[in-house]
Amino acid sequence: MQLTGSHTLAAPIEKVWQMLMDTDILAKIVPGVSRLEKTGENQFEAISEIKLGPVSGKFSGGLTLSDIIAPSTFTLNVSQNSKIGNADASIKINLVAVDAQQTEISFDGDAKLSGLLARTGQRVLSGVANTLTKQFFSNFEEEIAS
Amino acid sequence: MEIKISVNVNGKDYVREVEPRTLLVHFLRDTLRLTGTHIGCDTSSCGACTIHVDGVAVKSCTMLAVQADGCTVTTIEGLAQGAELHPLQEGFKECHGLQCGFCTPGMIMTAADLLAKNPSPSESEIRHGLEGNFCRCTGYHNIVKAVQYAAEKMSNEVSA
Amino acid sequence: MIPHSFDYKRASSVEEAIEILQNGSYAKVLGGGHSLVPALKLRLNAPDTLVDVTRIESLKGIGIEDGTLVIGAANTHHEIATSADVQNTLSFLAKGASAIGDVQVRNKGTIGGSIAHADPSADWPALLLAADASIVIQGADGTKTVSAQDFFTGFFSTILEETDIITQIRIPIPPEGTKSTYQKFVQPASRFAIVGCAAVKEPSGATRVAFAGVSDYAFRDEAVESASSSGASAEEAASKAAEGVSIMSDHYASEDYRKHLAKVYARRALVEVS
Amino acid sequence: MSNKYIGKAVKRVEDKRFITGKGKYTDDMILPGQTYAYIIRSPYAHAKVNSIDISHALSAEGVVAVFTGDDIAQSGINGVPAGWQVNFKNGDIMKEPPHPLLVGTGSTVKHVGDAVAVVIAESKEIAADAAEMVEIDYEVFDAVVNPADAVKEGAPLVHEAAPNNIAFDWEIGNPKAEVDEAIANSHHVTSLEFVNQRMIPNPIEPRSAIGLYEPSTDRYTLYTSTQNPHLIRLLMCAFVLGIPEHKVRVVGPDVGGGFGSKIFHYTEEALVTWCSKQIERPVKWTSERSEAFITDAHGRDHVTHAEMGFDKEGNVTALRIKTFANLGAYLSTFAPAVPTYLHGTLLQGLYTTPKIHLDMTCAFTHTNAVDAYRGAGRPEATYLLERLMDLAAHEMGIDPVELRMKNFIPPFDGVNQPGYQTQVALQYDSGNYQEVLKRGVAMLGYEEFRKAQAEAAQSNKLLGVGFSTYVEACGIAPSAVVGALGARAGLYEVGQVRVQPTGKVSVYTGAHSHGQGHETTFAQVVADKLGIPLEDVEIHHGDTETVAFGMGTYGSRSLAVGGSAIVKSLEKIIEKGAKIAAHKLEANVDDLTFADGKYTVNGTDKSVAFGDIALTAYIPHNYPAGLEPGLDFSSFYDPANFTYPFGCHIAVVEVDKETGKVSLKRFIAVDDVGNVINPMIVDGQIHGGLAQGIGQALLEGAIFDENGQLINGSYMDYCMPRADDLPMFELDRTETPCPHNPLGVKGAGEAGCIGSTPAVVNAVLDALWSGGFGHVKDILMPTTPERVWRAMNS
Repeated sequence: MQLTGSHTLAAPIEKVWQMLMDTDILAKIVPGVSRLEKTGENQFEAISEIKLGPVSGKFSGGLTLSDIIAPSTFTLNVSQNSKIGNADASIKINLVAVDAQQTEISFDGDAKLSGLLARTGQRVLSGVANTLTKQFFSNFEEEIAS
Repeated sequence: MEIKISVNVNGKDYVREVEPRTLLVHFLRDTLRLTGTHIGCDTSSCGACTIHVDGVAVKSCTMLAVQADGCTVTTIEGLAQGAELHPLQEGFKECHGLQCGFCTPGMIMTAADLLAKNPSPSESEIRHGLEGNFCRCTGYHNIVKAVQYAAEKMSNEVSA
Repeated sequence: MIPHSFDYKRASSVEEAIEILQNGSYAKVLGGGHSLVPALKLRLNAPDTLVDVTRIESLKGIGIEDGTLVIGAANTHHEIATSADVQNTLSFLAKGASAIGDVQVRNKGTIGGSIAHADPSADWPALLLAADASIVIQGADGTKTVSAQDFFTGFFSTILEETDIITQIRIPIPPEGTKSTYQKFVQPASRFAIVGCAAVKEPSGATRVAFAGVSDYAFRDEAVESASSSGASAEEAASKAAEGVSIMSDHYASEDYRKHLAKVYARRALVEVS
Repeated sequence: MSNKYIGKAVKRVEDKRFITGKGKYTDDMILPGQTYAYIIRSPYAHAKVNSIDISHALSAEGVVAVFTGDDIAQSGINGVPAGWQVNFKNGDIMKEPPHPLLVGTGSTVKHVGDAVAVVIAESKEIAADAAEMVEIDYEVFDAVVNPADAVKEGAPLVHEAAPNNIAFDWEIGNPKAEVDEAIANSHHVTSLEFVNQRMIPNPIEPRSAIGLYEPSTDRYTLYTSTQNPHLIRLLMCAFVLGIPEHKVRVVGPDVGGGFGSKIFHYTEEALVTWCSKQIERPVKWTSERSEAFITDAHGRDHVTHAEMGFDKEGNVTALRIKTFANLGAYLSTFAPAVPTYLHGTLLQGLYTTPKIHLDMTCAFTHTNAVDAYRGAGRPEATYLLERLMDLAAHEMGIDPVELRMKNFIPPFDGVNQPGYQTQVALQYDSGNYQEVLKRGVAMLGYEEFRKAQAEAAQSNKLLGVGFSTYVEACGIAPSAVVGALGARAGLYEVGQVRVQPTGKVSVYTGAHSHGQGHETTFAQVVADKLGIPLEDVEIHHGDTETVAFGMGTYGSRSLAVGGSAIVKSLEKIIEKGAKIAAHKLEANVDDLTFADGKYTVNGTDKSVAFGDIALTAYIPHNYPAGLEPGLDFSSFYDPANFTYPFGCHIAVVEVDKETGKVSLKRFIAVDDVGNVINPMIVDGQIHGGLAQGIGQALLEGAIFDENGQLINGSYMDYCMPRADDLPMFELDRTETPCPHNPLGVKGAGEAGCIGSTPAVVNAVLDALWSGGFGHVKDILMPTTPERVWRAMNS
């Protein structure tokens, strides 16, 4: 499942970067994540709950940040397991300052699904990706506004 | 927690305790041991489990047994009138409308619903009417003929 | 395929159903079950309680009230497809209903269940959008009526709260001479719409066009509508279809092919109603 | 012999139970004390099992046992074996890494669905719930799914023991250099790169198996949905569990379709048998459909580059092929034979091609095992030849019918003219290829069609016609031949005829119907041969306890091989009966004629009925001296050759120019399956084969993503033909008898699936050509609307 998107946020690049590096905020803006606990340097244990139409599943697993170059880029690695299948995603996130008050955030990655999710979910997968993307940005915007 | 249901199946009343999650098809097959209703898929796609609930064709794999409480159910075992086959059963045999026989009960029950709604369907209406049932053996050719055979026979019976 | 364990409650009134929904820790409404039960079997979902609303008499009944076609939320696709009231007033809804799934699904699946589920490829959302329908919702705080436009909010998403029950679908009967159609390009395995295009054209020329299967959720295509309403040819109006929306893709139909199909089906629908 | 039944459309005797819901399929059975198995399967295509924690599941109420691969390994159980051995070109033995029943800790799973643990419980609900409590930690690796990619340097390795993922390479035909030269010297060369996509057989009955161990007798019974009970017993006892065969009974009850996928010995069969011994209770496992998608053996999956050379006149000069065949993660029972002996040997087709060479590489990938699926190797050969033939005709501006006629092998009946020796090992028995094509073209109304097509070309609905002619090798097969080819079993068949004292007849056959109607067809043969009513004959099959031995049903072999075995026994019955009759009639055996159910002294009206002979055989009070009582014979029939059915298939399609959607308007099939015992059943077999072949052309095909996930693993996504996807079929037949078996029959089960696929694809391409889109070559199957649309808009 391809995960790509970009969006311009009304905040300076440093602020956007700080928010992304803040575990509590990250937990709020990554769709579905309900808990994020630090287990090591840039390593977290994550619990998420995805409710999308007919599907409602609890996932758990790890989340790590790598290739961190402040304040412009890092890679988010997510590995989430559940009884209905697992999701492993590696997403490269880039920040570019549009101007002093605006930052363009873009990401590009791929999520590997396995199990029943991969086998039976294809019909709606692009919708899932789209929806998660939208949620991510709208969560981010809310967080900036708050 | 189990729930008590009463169902009339093929003319006989049954009162049983079932788990809410028990699918109607499992209730029929495992509890009542009416194994003519088959399971061919997980996604309500194949139609092998088709039965009639209160006179219309439904997929018994997509219904909970508790939902059938108080209902009248007919399965393939209850279609014939005693020793006399239903015209569709006869049609399937006469026209070689079955090979391995696994989809056959569901196919016949769906066709019965079709003929109840449309006693003289065209070929394309028959094909459309059977779109919820997979047959992997016959290529549907003789199934269409079997339904035509039954339609003809039933209309003769009505006019006679 | 065995679902997780759950509790089953059969409600005899909408109020009772709402009460159960309020008390259950994670309760789901069970209508025809044709979206929910497969998900339960595959263990893609595991509610604690199911509230069966299909025997609530007030949720059933198709009729005409003061120029409005009223359909109960628990009416099945088959009942709607074969209703004389529907066929005589808004025939495309009957046609659309008869294109859903297969016979067995139509015998059991309900309109309320379908729109609550809001599958992006389901037929009812597009049909109701094009029909300019309203949806009556009863919840803990009382009853409200919302337009189909406001009802569908996203991918498998509606404005329904977890304790809400859809009770009725209300559709204004259009003026004499209105033409309507539903054109569907099906995925041969699931029989869901790759593209479903519902179109209604009133004698005034006012046109409503809605799509199923194309985007994250059913939508009215305003560009096509305004072009057609202002007299553009079917070809010309259809060429504007599905622009500016995110388009779904899967192994059967990619994004650009789906977009192309949306235009083809918009044209076919508009030709039908011209 | 009277012909009261043979050749007649006798209604099937087995239908009564199926139409009334009284069929008995494996999952219909509940044995006393039965437990339920839930198999936990890998969600990953390639991963190491780091650890398995079964403690929570084991302590759940109602759980009887939980086993892992470690338990299996500790009891010294081998994996399931392949039934064929094919060697590398250089003579090395094929790589046959073990296929364990459960993958143990520290080992790697090799496809999504590979089994890791089994939970056994008092109910299927408990088993499913407890399965969720088993915690398995995997380390995930990259996977490879395409056979041509798998053999490249650096591809993820499926088995350490198979470098470059090559199971074996193989070649057949004329020396490569001769073929290269012939291609180089050709006037025209048509070349084609294509994929014969992976198909999922999808019988509507999912597989099911019940293992029953009885400690009191130390005996095992396995009920399983199989096409092949005796072979399952042999493989499971001798190669997997190491238990003596005489202690094991395998029963294949009613089987809900197979299409090849239920020939093979699957791990679950051995697993439930082993588990039942451990817990001393019956253990049932029934596949769920989503489980079937990732555990049943799939079919086809070739990546091919083929070239066909022609001279100036359009005569084929040479055929050169390079194919990569996907065998999946493990070698399934028949798998090595499918892309080789059942494929390479059919590349002569119906043509006089003087030089042929196939270079085959068979690869392991991180996918389900691939094995025989209806036609097995022959559909791939036919697709290759017939796509090339139609494309070449278009390229050279020759009519596709004319080009085929020009290159057909001349008619030969195998009696007055010898069989036809191909360049690829086989000798065809008899054939008249011109006749089937001629008839098909007449049924089509070719000239009128081309006129209609020209008119349609101006519209949005293009018309196309596609031709396909085929010859297949059925009735597998002579044991000596298949043994030389690497089969690890004989391929004879067993037929026992037991005449009861009252003259009623019980027949035991090693063939095993899963929809083919053996109970009717075989009874027709027996009734006619003995001159008795059909109702007096009962056919028994599918139980190793009652049937002496058997090789099962596949490869369109039941009547040609199994029927012939019965005929051999009938001949022995009649011969022995004659001795008894001669004694009773006080005549010489040589003076007797057996016809219409009685022995008559030639030239007299003195006769004795078959029923009287039967009674005398069992109450031998007045009986020939030295003759054993009883009338019961068993025969092992080993055929002299394969049989070679052939035919012509013609598809007419309509292509929506705007959407690319293909509608099949007509399908004409003229098949020659040799003599026909029951035309109704033969037609039914053809119909079913056509639907599957058409399904491959238009709708079906497994799609794996690069991680080895099957992404269309449900009926919501895997498209199979439904009733409204198909037209009524137009069938005709010719009957060219098989010269070497007693019934003259050739086999009908796979014909429809072999000829139809290229006919449909050729028709789609013909439609595109008529619409001005040129000679489209590289369209993939299935020809989905989007693919056709892209072909028109690229």
